Amino acid sequence: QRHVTRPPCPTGMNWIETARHCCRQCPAGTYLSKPCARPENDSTCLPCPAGTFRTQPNTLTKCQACYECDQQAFQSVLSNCSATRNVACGCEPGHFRVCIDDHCSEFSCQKCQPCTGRLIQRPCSEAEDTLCDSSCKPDFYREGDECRPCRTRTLDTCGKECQQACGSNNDQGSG
Amino acid sequence: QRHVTRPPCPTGMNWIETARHCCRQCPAGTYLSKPCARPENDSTCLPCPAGTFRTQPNTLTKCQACYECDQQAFQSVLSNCSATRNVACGCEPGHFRVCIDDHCSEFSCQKCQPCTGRLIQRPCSEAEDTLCDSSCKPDFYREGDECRPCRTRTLDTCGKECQQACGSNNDQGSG
Amino acid sequence: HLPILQWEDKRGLAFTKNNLSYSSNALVIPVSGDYYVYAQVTFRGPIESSTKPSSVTEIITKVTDSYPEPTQLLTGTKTLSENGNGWFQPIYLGAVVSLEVGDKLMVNVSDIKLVDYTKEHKTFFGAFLL
Amino acid sequence: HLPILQWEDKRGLAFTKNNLSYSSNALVIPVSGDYYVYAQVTFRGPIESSTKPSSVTEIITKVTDSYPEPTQLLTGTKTLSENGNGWFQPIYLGAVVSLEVGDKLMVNVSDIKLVDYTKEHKTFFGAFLL
Amino acid sequence: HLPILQWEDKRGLAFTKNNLSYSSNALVIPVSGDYYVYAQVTFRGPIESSTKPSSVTEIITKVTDSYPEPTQLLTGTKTLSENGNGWFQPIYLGAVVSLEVGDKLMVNVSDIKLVDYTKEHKTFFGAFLL
Repeated sequence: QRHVTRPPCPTGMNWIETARHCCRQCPAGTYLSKPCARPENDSTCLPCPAGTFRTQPNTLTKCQACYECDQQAFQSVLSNCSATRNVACGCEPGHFRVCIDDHCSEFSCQKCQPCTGRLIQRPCSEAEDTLCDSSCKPDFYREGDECRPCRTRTLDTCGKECQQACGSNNDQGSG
Repeated sequence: QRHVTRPPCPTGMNWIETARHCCRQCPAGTYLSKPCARPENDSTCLPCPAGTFRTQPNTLTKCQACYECDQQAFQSVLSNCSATRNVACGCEPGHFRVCIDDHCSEFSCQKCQPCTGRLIQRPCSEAEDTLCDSSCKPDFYREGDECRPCRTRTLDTCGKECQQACGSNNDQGSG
Repeated sequence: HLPILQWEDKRGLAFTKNNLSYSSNALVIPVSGDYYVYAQVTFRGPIESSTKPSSVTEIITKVTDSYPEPTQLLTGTKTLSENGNGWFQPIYLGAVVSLEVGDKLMVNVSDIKLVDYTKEHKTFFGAFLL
Repeated sequence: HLPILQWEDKRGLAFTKNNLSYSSNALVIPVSGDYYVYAQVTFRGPIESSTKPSSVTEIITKVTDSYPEPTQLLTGTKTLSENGNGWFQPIYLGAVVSLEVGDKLMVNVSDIKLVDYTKEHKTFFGAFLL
Repeated sequence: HLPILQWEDKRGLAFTKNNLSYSSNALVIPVSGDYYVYAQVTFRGPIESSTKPSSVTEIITKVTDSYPEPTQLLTGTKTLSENGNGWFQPIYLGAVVSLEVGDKLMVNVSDIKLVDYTKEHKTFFGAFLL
């Protein structure tokens, strides 16, 4: 099979192997249903069927299938798939994005941490988890890496730090 | 195609299906470029191209591709690939071999442990990690499973064991 | 039986040819012979339901008029050891099987909710006559 | 060398055709040409022997009269991170290789005791001429 | 886009035939038709760079003159849970795709430094016309 190098097509046109000549590209959002009979004529372009898209001018015989957002993994649709654009997915409220690879082509949505008993330094966003204050809010005392409300303290659980935070006045304690 | 059982070839010769007779084997480091016209004639043998090898006499039409040492995983070349021998890989200095399977056909190279503050019972080798003495060196005290220099001890970190090892004489301590 | 996966057979990369057709979740065999049958399912988690699965399974099965029960042709089972948050686990299966005209090929999975259906190039299923 | 798996070549889904025959643990190539060769081995544990393997390996090898040593054609090696009790790990391999009449194809594994031989659709081996 | 793997196409087990040629990191399609395209990449670690990857990805992509962007044909993504020292993770992909003469097939990976390039039977790539 003689491997003939194809003559380059003028801009806006692509070589069509079956027709063995150049044809005008179909605009984004459409695909090549029938190649032009001659380079001067128009190609027959049809709109991408529902659920498919083409972002660029092309001479492909099919459109690309839209991705879907992973609703079961807390993803939400930022923008629907259109004839010229793939679907865009984000995270449901109360979740933030955890990239699976450094290109973030895959990501999972994780629950934002609640910062119980702490002040919020930076609220949860699409890209990052909530940043909690390291110290406990007033009327809360620290136990391990948790902040507990003073009212739940008992005589034997209320160590040095707890007394400092909640005051040693026992009648306030539920103990 | 009548499946004829092939007559065994004399030693040093192999059956050549395309020629339908036996031919002399090509020596190690070469491959069979053209089979002998008749069993008595010589086969045409060519040397293995760079990057390939044959360790044994053969009548194969290609040589085997050399392996490569995994430089990114701390492997080093013990001996380069030659026409008659595959590359041999070991571990870079300061690393030892961890076999991935019990035939050690795959292995990774792991950093030798430094035995800080301990005497070395057996130095790190290609096959085994350094074996550290269980007790600490003089002028070192134990803390958890680490050995710390006496000079870094402070009043409150220097427990019973530390005082035994470093002496209780405070002026030596940095505290 | 394990739940059966549904497939897109027209849009994007999907296509059926040489009379191999797709109907009610199955590839229908048009001509008796030996086929190379293959499928990849990408599983992913976690999903809402709290319980973390200990394993995922993909099975290519055959249903035939000559036998009331499906026949398991190819099976891939993998236990999961990812603890952290997001996990992905692809399972690919492929082999030659002898099929009769009218036989139906389907893909079953241990848990449909764990199947990553979001991108056509991550989960796919096909067959071709040798 | 690594232990060689034995295969069933007649019962159930197993079959040999077009002169591709199975003898002494190997598929024997009847006609020189390019073949798509494939095999899946499902490994599983734990088994009685105490030591937990750190990895499993499957290798499709070729033995030929023209060379005294087997040639490794395809290799799948997976380290195991399952800690708990039962674990499963399938390894699938497949590719086109050039073979000569009389060549023998075999499947080697790192540890025969870890191979799940219980179901024919979990561990299988085959080849077809292009 | 993700880095593209380079391949050996002459030495050892590698070969190209029936006008399927390899140039500038891609298999070039000589004749329009349906091809079974496959690739296995063995990933391994750890490597010098400190960060331990949380996942590895292999993608077979198609580049064509008819469209300015590459099309992802097959994708295998696996999260890693091996903690210890050495780890190995093979990913195999294979399926039938419709290709036009002049189309180019390539293999992209999430991180080239994690690819085990040391043995030809562990990482391979190929295609054949049905």
